[in-house]
Amino acid sequence: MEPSLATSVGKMKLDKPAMLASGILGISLDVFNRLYRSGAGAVVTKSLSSEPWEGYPNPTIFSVNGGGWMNAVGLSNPGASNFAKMIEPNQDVPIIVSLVGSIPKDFEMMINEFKNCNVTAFELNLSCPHVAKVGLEVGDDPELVKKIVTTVKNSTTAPVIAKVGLGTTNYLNTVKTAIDSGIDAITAINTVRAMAIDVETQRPILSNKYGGLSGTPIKPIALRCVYEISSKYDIPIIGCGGISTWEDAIEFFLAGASAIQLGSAIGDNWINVFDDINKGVLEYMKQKNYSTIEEMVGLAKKF
Amino acid sequence: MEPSLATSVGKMKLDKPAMLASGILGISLDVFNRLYRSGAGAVVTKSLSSEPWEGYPNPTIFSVNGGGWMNAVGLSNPGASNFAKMIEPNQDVPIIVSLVGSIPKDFEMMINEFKNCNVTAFELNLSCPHVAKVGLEVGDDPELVKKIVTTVKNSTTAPVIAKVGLGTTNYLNTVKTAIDSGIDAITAINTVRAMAIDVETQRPILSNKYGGLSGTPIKPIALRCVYEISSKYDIPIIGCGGISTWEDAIEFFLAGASAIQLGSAIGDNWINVFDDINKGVLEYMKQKNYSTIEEMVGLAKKF
Amino acid sequence: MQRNFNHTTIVTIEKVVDETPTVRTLYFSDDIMSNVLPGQFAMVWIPGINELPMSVMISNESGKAAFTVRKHGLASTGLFNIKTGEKIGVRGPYGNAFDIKQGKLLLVGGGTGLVPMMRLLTHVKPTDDVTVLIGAKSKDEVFFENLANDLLTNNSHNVIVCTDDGSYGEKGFVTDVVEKLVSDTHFDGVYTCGPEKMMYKTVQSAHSRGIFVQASLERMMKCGVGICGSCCVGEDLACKDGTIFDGVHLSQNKEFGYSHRNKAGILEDY
Amino acid sequence: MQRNFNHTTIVTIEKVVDETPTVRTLYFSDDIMSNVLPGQFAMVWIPGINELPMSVMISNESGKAAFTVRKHGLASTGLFNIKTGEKIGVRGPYGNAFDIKQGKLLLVGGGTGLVPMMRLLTHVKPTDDVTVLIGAKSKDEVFFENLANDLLTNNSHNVIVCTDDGSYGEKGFVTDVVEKLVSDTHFDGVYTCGPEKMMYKTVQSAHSRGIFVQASLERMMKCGVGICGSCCVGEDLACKDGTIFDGVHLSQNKEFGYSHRNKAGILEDY
Ligand SMILES: Cc1cc2nc3c(=O)[nH]c(=O)nc-3n(C[C@H](O)[C@H](O)[C@H](O)COP(=O)(O)OP(=O)(O)OC[C@H]3O[C@@H](n4cnc5c(N)ncnc54)[C@H](O)[C@@H]3O)c2cc1C
Ligand SMILES: Cc1cc2nc3c(=O)[nH]c(=O)nc-3n(C[C@H](O)[C@H](O)[C@H](O)COP(=O)(O)OP(=O)(O)OC[C@H]3O[C@@H](n4cnc5c(N)ncnc54)[C@H](O)[C@@H]3O)c2cc1C
Ligand SMILES: Cc1cc2nc3c(=O)[nH]c(=O)nc-3n(C[C@H](O)[C@H](O)[C@H](O)COP(=O)(O)O)c2cc1C
Ligand SMILES: Cc1cc2nc3c(=O)[nH]c(=O)nc-3n(C[C@H](O)[C@H](O)[C@H](O)COP(=O)(O)O)c2cc1C
Ligand code: FES
Ligand code: FES
Repeated sequence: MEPSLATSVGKMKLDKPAMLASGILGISLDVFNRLYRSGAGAVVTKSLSSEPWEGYPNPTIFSVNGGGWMNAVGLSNPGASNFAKMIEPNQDVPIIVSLVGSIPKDFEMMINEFKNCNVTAFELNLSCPHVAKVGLEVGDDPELVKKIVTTVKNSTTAPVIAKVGLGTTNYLNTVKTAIDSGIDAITAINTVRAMAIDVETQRPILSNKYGGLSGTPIKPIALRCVYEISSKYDIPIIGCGGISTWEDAIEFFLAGASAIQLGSAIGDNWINVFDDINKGVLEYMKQKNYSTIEEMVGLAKKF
Repeated sequence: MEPSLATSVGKMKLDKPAMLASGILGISLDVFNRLYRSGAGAVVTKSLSSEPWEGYPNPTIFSVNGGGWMNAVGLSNPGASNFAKMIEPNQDVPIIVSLVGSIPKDFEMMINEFKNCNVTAFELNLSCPHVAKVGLEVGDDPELVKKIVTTVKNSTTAPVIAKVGLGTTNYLNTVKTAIDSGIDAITAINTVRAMAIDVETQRPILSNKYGGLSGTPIKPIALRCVYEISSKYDIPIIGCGGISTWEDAIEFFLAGASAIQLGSAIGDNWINVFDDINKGVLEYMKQKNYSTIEEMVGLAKKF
Repeated sequence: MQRNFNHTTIVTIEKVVDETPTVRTLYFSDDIMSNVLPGQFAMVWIPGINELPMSVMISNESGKAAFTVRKHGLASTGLFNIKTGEKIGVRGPYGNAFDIKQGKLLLVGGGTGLVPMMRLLTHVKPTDDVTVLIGAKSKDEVFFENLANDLLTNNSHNVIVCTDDGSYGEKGFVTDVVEKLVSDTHFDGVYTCGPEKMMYKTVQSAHSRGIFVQASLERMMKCGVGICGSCCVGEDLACKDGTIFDGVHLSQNKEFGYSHRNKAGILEDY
Repeated sequence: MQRNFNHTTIVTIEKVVDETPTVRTLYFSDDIMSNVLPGQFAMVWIPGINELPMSVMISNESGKAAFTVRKHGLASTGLFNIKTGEKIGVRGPYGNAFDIKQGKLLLVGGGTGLVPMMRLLTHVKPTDDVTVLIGAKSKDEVFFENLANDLLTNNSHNVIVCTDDGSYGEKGFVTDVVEKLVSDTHFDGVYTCGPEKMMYKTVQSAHSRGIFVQASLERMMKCGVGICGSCCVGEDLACKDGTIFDGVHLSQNKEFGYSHRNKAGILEDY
């Protein structure tokens, strides 16, 4: 029997295990459709805020000499309300709506905007490393995480995912707080706070100076986080960070992720990366005689 | 006038700005001599403990697909006493002795072992990410950092450097505690906790499972740490993490480092990396009309 | 170290030429940028100010390239004000290239949309018959007319300028001339770059008559490499799938000619 | 994706051959390992157990290679016990290669030190006159004698076995035979790999007579790539500067023949 690429992250079911990560190409329904057709199991939207944000001036993204990408887009987004209207026609695409905010009420209001939309899940961005008062500054504050997760869980029946990253506290505590507050799954990890300086002009390259490192450089770091979380807690995990090949995907499954997200790989290899990963994973499953993704999840933990 | 590569890190004076980082090739005086002749401004020893340690079984080091190196050597070292005897004959080489331990007394005893040695400085490893009870587990505990730094400062007149890394608390607090306790300089950063899994055998590759990521992948992270520290505190900084070219070196100077350390680049380009960096930095200084390294330190902060 | 095309390379501006009171061309040396394909663009960093997509302008000196910029908002004005000896950053080239047909060609450019047209002219065959249509509001906004004529000395050619106010060349909209030309003559290829309404009408005129036509689209571009999504036009990403699209494709795109996204990603009508 | 030589590649053991009660050869397919230079080694991962440096053994089938391992401590016993169908990891090849002279050659190997000697034999010219000295404690520890003879069928050659107890071949230490041979005859090249005392005497015998000699050094190796420092021999790093050094170099090295470092990096006498 042909193995199946279907996977479930808690109660969230996906046809394919690789999703588009938040913030990458994620502002238009037409593009979501295209990515879904090209093999993504789901798409995560850009992180939406209660008001539209222009984000930082350029340069906001560039490729790092030596590998990977750095960005400080500054969470530019059309705002939850505009965005919700745009995706209202959506029927087919599993869309995970990523939200960013500073207080529980922000999240509650935004979720309300999506009441007429076909939303597969909400992902709470508790981990953007380069915008003040949101993202990591929220994720690093356990009391706030608790309030936000609780509020969000009371505002929707859809699965709610917390996206964590490396901040100034132990991210494992954020994971624990989120779990205790009823979160359905964890996405790990966001970009890692970083910087690059141009030696000719002697300036930080990004207009925001600090940005987030993504892509291949952070893969080994993301993988250890998934392994750490899955070794410590019993919660569905979505692995994210530097995934660009099917081998990377398998590594994350073995470490304990039930599904994965990718962003930077699109900058390196364009959107056929989904199809390439799907094919490679399927081939691997045949060789190893697995019929479902689930069978491999967490296998590396037994050593 | 030919620019000078000499630099000072607080009261520590160096002829050249690039040092060998701790743990790399750092177990024999003969090799230190060779590295010094090949252009290193100083060499940092492997982190020494009060007793000899065999370290973890192999695999302890490998090269990461996609760039960089991962290691969990487990701080194998001959112990402070054996090591001190070995370097007693040293005359010429600026040797920075790296120490690792769990309690203040460990450090005090070790420093005592070096009383007959020509030691340029001591570096306290508060940041190894993969050995229990030492390294990061110490660095993440402010009370302990305070006690250790205070004890060490009372045990020696040589400059004392604290080496920090990304742990489970805010490393900037460790920096602050170290400064408040009288530290002379900060080295940032150590390796970043990471993992790799072999998809064929489905096992973590390192015998210790978790290891530390070094080399190009961590450069943008290390650079932001140097920039963060130098923006916040007035303390001499030694930049470390992924430096392999003269441009990298300049980036770290511009971010606020007065000197640099490198390790992984030796695995990639062998020991002529020191000479290459020295030449490139000199060329840059000529072009930009600097006569000393000091003139560039921290320039990127003005933006 | 091999050059990373996606990482900014710093170049020094060597010469600045005023084309009109609001348009300048800034020349610099860079082998890679000097050899881009017609239609390709670069991301141009104006240190401390912004980074913008810019079509790569030709230079008549080998190993050199240029940007021709119209002073508009903060970013483009920042670039416009760069002086000889100052530094900017470039990364790329990005985007696809015009598919250059042979025979009778029509190039329709407005404003800085003429930049890729000039490079296209350096790629035509001596046997091609080339018509260049230059649109501008008024006389003092006309530029590159001489350059177009110079580039076409060896060709049977015709450079026509239209100004909205009739202060120079023909009076009226360039798109009216296009409609007239394509209804009179068969062209083997029509190429356009400039204001979207101009391109939209040009594409309609040509495509409805079965003439091969390509337009180079402008959208908000933050990354230039297909990551940020800011440049989407329907399901296409202008930076990665384009910037050049042909009439067949464009006639199916519901946003082309009608709407584009602003800096926050909100769809706005033209 | 291009193979990263420094990252482990998993291979499956296809055949296991017992050479002696304590020495086995494990064969596997791998193009890169099948073509290493004589003297080069690999880092061999025995999953769940350890990773060890191993000289790469030849195979008579193309595209294949092998490791010949003596069961000793935990790690080598782990490798020794790998069965057909089981997997190990290999990275490399690492280290430099023997500089193979032409003419009269002498190869001196002890135990698994014979492994690089066998590959060296596949590189000799038909015109070379080759003497191979094999040292072993006793009869049942002798291996690769037939293989050496087979590899040299087209050469003028001589394979001499010495056992310490005289249970097979000549009785006595291989180094005594070396001393005798080099004092009688001029050799164009002497090559040795095996216990360090054996190599030390061999190097002395040859080098003192101005004969070109190379030895392949064994040291504790954790990384194999010149990072960890565990393999240092004086100021040399065996994995990176060697493992092969010539007589001129070795006669200046104060650690060769006398001391090596243990797992903690402490210098110990042989
Ligand atoms: C592929 C491409 C090639 C281009 N080539 C040229 C050229 O050769 N010469 C030239 O003068 N201009 C060119 N432009 C336009 C240029 O990038 C700017 O859009 C224009 O200069 C106005 O920028 P501003 O920031 O000064 O205006 P602002 O006042 O900041 O913004 C005005 C409008 O300009 C547009 N804009 C601003 N920033 C960007 C951006 N990063 N990407 C795209 N649009 C933006 C938006 O529509 C915005 O609403 C090109 C654009 C693209 C997409
Ligand atoms: C370049 C090179 C090529 C080699 N080729 C072969 C070969 O083809 N066949 C073969 O059987 N052996 C070979 N060896 C030796 C082999 O690597 C081991 O040293 C030996 O098998 C004993 O290992 P052990 O762990 O079982 O012994 P243990 O009982 O664990 O250790 C005994 C001693 O073995 C040595 N040793 C242990 N681990 C290592 C290590 N990682 N690197 C180097 N020495 C170590 C140390 O001297 C140690 O004290 C080679 C060694 C080197 C350096
Ligand atoms: C340009 C860009 C924008 C991003 N924007 C967001 C965002 O809005 N919200 C979020 O949670 N993560 C955002 N991220 C982080 C990614 O979702 C992802 O966590 C990270 O890039 C690591 O995955 P990758 O290595 O596959 O890119 C962004 C990343 C990039 C490169
Ligand atoms: C094999 C290896 C061993 C290391 N051992 C130590 C150590 O003993 N003490 C320490 O402070 N840092 C140790 N480090 C960290 C390095 O000193 C350095 O901080 C890190 O590798 C980042 O620099 P790089 O990217 O130039 O290698 C080790 C790194 C490597 C790769
Ligand atoms: S400009 Fe970012 S996707 Fe096109
Ligand atoms: S084995 Fe690590 S340096 Fe040689």
